Amino acid sequence: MADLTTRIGSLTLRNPFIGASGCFGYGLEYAGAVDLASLGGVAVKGLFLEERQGHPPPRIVETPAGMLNAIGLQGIGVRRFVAEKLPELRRLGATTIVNICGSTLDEYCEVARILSDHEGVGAIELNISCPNIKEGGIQFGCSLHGTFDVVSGVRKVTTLPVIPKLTPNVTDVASFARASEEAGADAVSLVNTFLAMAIDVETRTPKLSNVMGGLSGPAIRPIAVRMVWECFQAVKLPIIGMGGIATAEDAIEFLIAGAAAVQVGTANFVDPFIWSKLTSGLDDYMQRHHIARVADLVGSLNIPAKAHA
Amino acid sequence: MADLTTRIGSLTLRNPFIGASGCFGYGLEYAGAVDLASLGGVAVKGLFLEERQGHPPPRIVETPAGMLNAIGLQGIGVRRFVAEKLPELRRLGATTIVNICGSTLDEYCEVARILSDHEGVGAIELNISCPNIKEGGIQFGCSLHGTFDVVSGVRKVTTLPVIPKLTPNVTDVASFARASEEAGADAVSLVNTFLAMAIDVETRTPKLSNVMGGLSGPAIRPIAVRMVWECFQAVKLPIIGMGGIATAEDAIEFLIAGAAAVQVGTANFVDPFIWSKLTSGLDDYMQRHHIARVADLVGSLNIPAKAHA
Amino acid sequence: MLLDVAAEVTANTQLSPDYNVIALSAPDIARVAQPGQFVMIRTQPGLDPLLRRPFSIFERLRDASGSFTGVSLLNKRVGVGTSLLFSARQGDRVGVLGPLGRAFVPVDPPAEAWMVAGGVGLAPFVTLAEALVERGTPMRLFYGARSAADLYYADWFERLGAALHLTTEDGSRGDRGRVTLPLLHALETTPAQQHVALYACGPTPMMRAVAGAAEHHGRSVAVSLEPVMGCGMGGCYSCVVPVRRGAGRQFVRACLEGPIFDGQAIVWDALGGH
Amino acid sequence: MLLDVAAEVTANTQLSPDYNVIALSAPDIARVAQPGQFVMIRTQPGLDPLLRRPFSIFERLRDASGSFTGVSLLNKRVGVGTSLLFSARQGDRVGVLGPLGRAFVPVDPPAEAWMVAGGVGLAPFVTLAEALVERGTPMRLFYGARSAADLYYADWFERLGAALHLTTEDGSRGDRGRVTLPLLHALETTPAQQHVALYACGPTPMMRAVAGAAEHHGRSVAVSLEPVMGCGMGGCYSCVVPVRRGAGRQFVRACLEGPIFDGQAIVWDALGGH
Ligand SMILES: Cc1cc2nc3c(=O)[nH]c(=O)nc-3n(C[C@H](O)[C@H](O)[C@H](O)COP(=O)(O)OP(=O)(O)OC[C@H]3O[C@@H](n4cnc5c(N)ncnc54)[C@H](O)[C@@H]3O)c2cc1C
Ligand SMILES: Cc1cc2nc3c(=O)[nH]c(=O)nc-3n(C[C@H](O)[C@H](O)[C@H](O)COP(=O)(O)OP(=O)(O)OC[C@H]3O[C@@H](n4cnc5c(N)ncnc54)[C@H](O)[C@@H]3O)c2cc1C
Ligand SMILES: Cc1cc2nc3c(=O)[nH]c(=O)nc-3n(C[C@H](O)[C@H](O)[C@H](O)COP(=O)(O)O)c2cc1C
Ligand SMILES: Cc1cc2nc3c(=O)[nH]c(=O)nc-3n(C[C@H](O)[C@H](O)[C@H](O)COP(=O)(O)O)c2cc1C
Ligand code: FES
Ligand code: FES
Repeated sequence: MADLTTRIGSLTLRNPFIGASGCFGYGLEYAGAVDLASLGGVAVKGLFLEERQGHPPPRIVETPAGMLNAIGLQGIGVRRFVAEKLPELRRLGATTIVNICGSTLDEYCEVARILSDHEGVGAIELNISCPNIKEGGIQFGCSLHGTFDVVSGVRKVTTLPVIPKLTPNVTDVASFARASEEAGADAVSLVNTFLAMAIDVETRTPKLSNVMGGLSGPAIRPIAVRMVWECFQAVKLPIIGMGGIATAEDAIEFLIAGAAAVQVGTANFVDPFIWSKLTSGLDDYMQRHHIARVADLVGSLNIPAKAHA
Repeated sequence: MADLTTRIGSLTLRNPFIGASGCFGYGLEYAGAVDLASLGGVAVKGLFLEERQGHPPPRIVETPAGMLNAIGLQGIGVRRFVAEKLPELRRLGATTIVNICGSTLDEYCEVARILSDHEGVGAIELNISCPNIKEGGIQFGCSLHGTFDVVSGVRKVTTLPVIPKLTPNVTDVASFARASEEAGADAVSLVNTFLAMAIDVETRTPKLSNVMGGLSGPAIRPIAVRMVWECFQAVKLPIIGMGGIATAEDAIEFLIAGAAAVQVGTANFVDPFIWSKLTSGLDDYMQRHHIARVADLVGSLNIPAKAHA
Repeated sequence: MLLDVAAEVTANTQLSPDYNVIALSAPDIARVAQPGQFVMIRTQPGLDPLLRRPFSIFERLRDASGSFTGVSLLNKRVGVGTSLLFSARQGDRVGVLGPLGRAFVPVDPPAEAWMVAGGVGLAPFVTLAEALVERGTPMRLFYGARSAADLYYADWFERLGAALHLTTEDGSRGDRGRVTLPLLHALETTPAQQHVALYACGPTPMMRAVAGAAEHHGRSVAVSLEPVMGCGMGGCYSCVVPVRRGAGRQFVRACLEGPIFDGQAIVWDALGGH
Repeated sequence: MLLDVAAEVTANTQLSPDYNVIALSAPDIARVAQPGQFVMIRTQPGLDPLLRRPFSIFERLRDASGSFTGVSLLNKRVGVGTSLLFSARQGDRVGVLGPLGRAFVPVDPPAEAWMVAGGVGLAPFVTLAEALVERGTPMRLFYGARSAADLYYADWFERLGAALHLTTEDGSRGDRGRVTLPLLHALETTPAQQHVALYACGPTPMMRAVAGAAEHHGRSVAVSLEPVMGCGMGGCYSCVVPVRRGAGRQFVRACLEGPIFDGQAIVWDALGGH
């Protein structure tokens, strides 16, 4: 068995595989399918300060090799989370990454503060990239200043690792990674979903009640891998990569592109038993290629000189 | 039979279906599969002033519901095109849209001038969005000023319809449609491919010789539809929509989102006989829904008031 | 106990141009399945289609010796996934994840159990009927379809001892019209002191009508809803249904708190989707 | 004449754990196919896999009365598309687009035709051999594989009158080692005035070696290359092969100007991909 541990700032993960935020409930929903302690981490559904109803259905629609979602960040709010979910996650030995949202900078900070006061939070993932709600922080995530402000603001109020989650809906994602680094982030995670839409041609109405939604799944993987590679070249921060990972080979592609860990979302819907396949697949690969540690794989892409260009 | 004609500025197309640039050779390659005169138009492979070798293979790689390409704009150059290809395209009754590239603003203008001097060019599509070559105009396509300059520059040297082709690799594609409109474009076409990459995990090298390539095919359709809808709300210009169209229903989705015509690229590789299926599918749909003219379908998306939001 | 089985298709019986019953070898799922529970089906390997599709467990299959061999699905062809299941061949493999969701609560005698099924909505009632028979609970099946040819398994229910109230849109069998007609009649002619538990599955308008009629007559009704489901496990929040909570209402996940709901608790006006 | 046929799989003969011959009912394509031409195969409906896969036409199938019934492919399982073809079942349908590409030019007697095949590279030679037999051209088949079990159809060529020069990596049949060994020997022992046309298909290193040997002995060789092909029709420029043009070289589309090329014209150093 190769050494699958990987480090995200001060946090050491058992392996690089993390349940993606919004695709893994609060983690506990999957305790019957997988031992949460066997995962690298569990990124819980995005949390605001207060409870949220989210958008009316239909909230998802399948698209070629992907899906659109516009859940609208339905959630129980951070206070109920720390009271009702966090203790159980601790008991089960999960490494919990809490994905947080805010309508204002203050809300991000307040949510972060509350989380910092409780045992069992491994890291805070700043959702500044949800494409589905106006006040979902996307106005922060699409502006370099906004990104800098949220990250540095939250940085001040917590000692937990702070991981801004970047949107792919920008011209130059690497610049947002840089802004995050300058603002004191411990890592960056990418990508969130691509803003997209689907139309019912019979009714000529949008298929989602929210009109637009976020595209996820294997369809987006080649774009996400490119963005991870761009960020890897731009910053020293550890990167949590995601976007369409459905097999160990897909995950390895992200590691080679520069991700120190990966999140798996949509594929977990299709196969909630995917996690053991991912770890054993990575282990096999590393042994076959005589790679001792995940760190030796991270960013190991080599680009041949263009022989006949 | 419904009236399938549609207008792109001064140009009237027999139907909304155009062979996408770079996916249809110089059109003539497909004369054996489809009567070119039965198409709405033929957008030929991107042309520089001079011949180009393009990138070494491998130039494409299949991805989930899509493909990456980094052809590198191999081409015969505009002079050989007007001499060797254009006359035959005319003879076959094709409505020819010439996709042009330039390393400099002057080159775009020179290519446009040469085309304007020849009979049989229906419109000029400005490729300012090829992600695969540094000098492929992407530096124009990713900057609002660059876009404005190329469009207004070419506008001055030709009376042919000028159609800048927009890149999706930007934060706000609608602003590029606006810049094109202000610069005097007759229409805009979108989307070009999404910058992406794929890695061979066994060799840990990129699967494309060019490292990165452009993602096309059904995978990107929901993002492309969203961008067409955004542009439709932003400008009065006719829009040529594309990105992952593989069925008549897909094409209708673009028309409803605001496209006056569509291009089909990757799907033509899979089914070179797709064109009659597209036209008959659209005709059936329009008759079933009692839609007399394509114009009545364009941008007809209706967004229900959020009942229970 | 959650299972994911790469089940072999052991039989595919086409009942009509768009209905079929597909038998899947998944004994372990059959063993633990409760009435009205569902499974998430991966109709084909690969990425097209990508997501699983939810299906009620139709029958729990047994061999001659009575031990479980698998489950069957009553499938109606409406799109890509159900078309693949419709044309599946013996020996094909489909992924079966389950059993999932809350089960029906079968009533005990002297209460009567009335099942109201519209079209493919019959699916969850075979397992329920078997549970009711064990308890000796008197059963009625109100069952509506397009025409006689679409009233599948009616005779099976009759053999089990259920009183049948059949309707067809074309009147080719039973009463002509909606299944709610005989139901309303029965509700009106049944003395209030006779305890009756209603169970309904079918098109949303039908279930809504049944819930309304039941409420009017002071009867409870358990409805089996069919929202779009991305995961079936509580992970995605796609399957939410609006239910009354105190004064207001709340979106709850049908895959966890349903698909069986108290019909009176549903805010039908806000129930979008399917 | 280009055709796209939704062909039924009429037979699938598995020759080994990774080789099979799949028969497709596409009479019209069989009728017009020339030696060494290829087809683009859509292995399955839907979007996974998305692109067609190129395959040499292996056999042109005839019924008892001698009229064409379809084509067969010699398939080697290497990835998703070829795996689907490997496990395809009778009655399945696959899309067959073709025939495509330039054909072999069969030589006439007294010239001899030498075919050099490595593994699945045998595929284009059945149709070539039939054309050569019609002309009465003397044939030799140099054919290398992993082991005896992988030397498919060798006896078929022998019955057709071809002189066999077989090699296997494990020596289980014919000479042990590379197929280029007997070829080199034959080239050396054949008098220069005997006109010989070489045809080669197989792994790129093999074809390159054959081209080198042929050049060394002043013989021409037609190679059948296997670049990745996105469309097979000249639309995408993905399949380019570097060929000498005057002083320099040029990327030409293998689907239009190939897949058969003059081995001497290829710039082997610049031939990437497969
Ligand atoms: C708990 C539950 C039990 C069900 N039991 C049965 C059953 O026993 N027999 C049966 O034939 N059908 C049943 N359905 C409906 C069945 O899931 C859909 O018909 C099926 O998902 C359609 O998939 P498709 O690919 O053919 O259609 P498509 O339109 O191609 O599917 C596109 C997307 O919409 C979803 N979708 C489309 N129609 C429905 C629908 N009516 N309900 C939920 N999701 C839908 C699909 O799951 C998929 O995600 C059940 C649904 C639920 C929620
Ligand atoms: C003109 C021509 C004739 C051929 N004839 C035969 C034949 O008779 N029998 C046979 O078994 N194979 C033949 N091949 C090779 C065959 O096309 C590939 O093995 C096949 O495309 C692999 O597809 P896959 O999905 O199994 O592999 P994957 O690796 O999953 O395919 C991924 C992509 O790479 C391409 N690709 C992968 N390997 C090759 C390859 N060796 N050559 C070209 N493209 C490749 C695929 O087409 C696809 O686009 C031929 C190729 C060409 C160009
Ligand atoms: C249904 C759904 C809900 C999601 N909710 C959130 C969320 O609350 N917060 C967040 O940061 N990302 C959310 N995401 C994005 C995922 O975490 C992930 O970034 C994206 O889906 C790409 O990964 P994938 O292709 O593996 O799904 C959601 C994605 C889906 C599909
Ligand atoms: C192989 C290939 C080559 C392309 N070459 C060009 C080109 O030369 N000029 C251009 O503007 N777009 C080019 N494109 C982009 C297409 O015209 C189209 O914008 C894109 O593929 C999306 O459409 P699709 O999903 O239908 O293929 C190319 C696309 C592919 C797949
Ligand atoms: S289907 Fe995903 S939460 Fe219910
Ligand atoms: S395969 Fe597309 S040009 Fe040759």
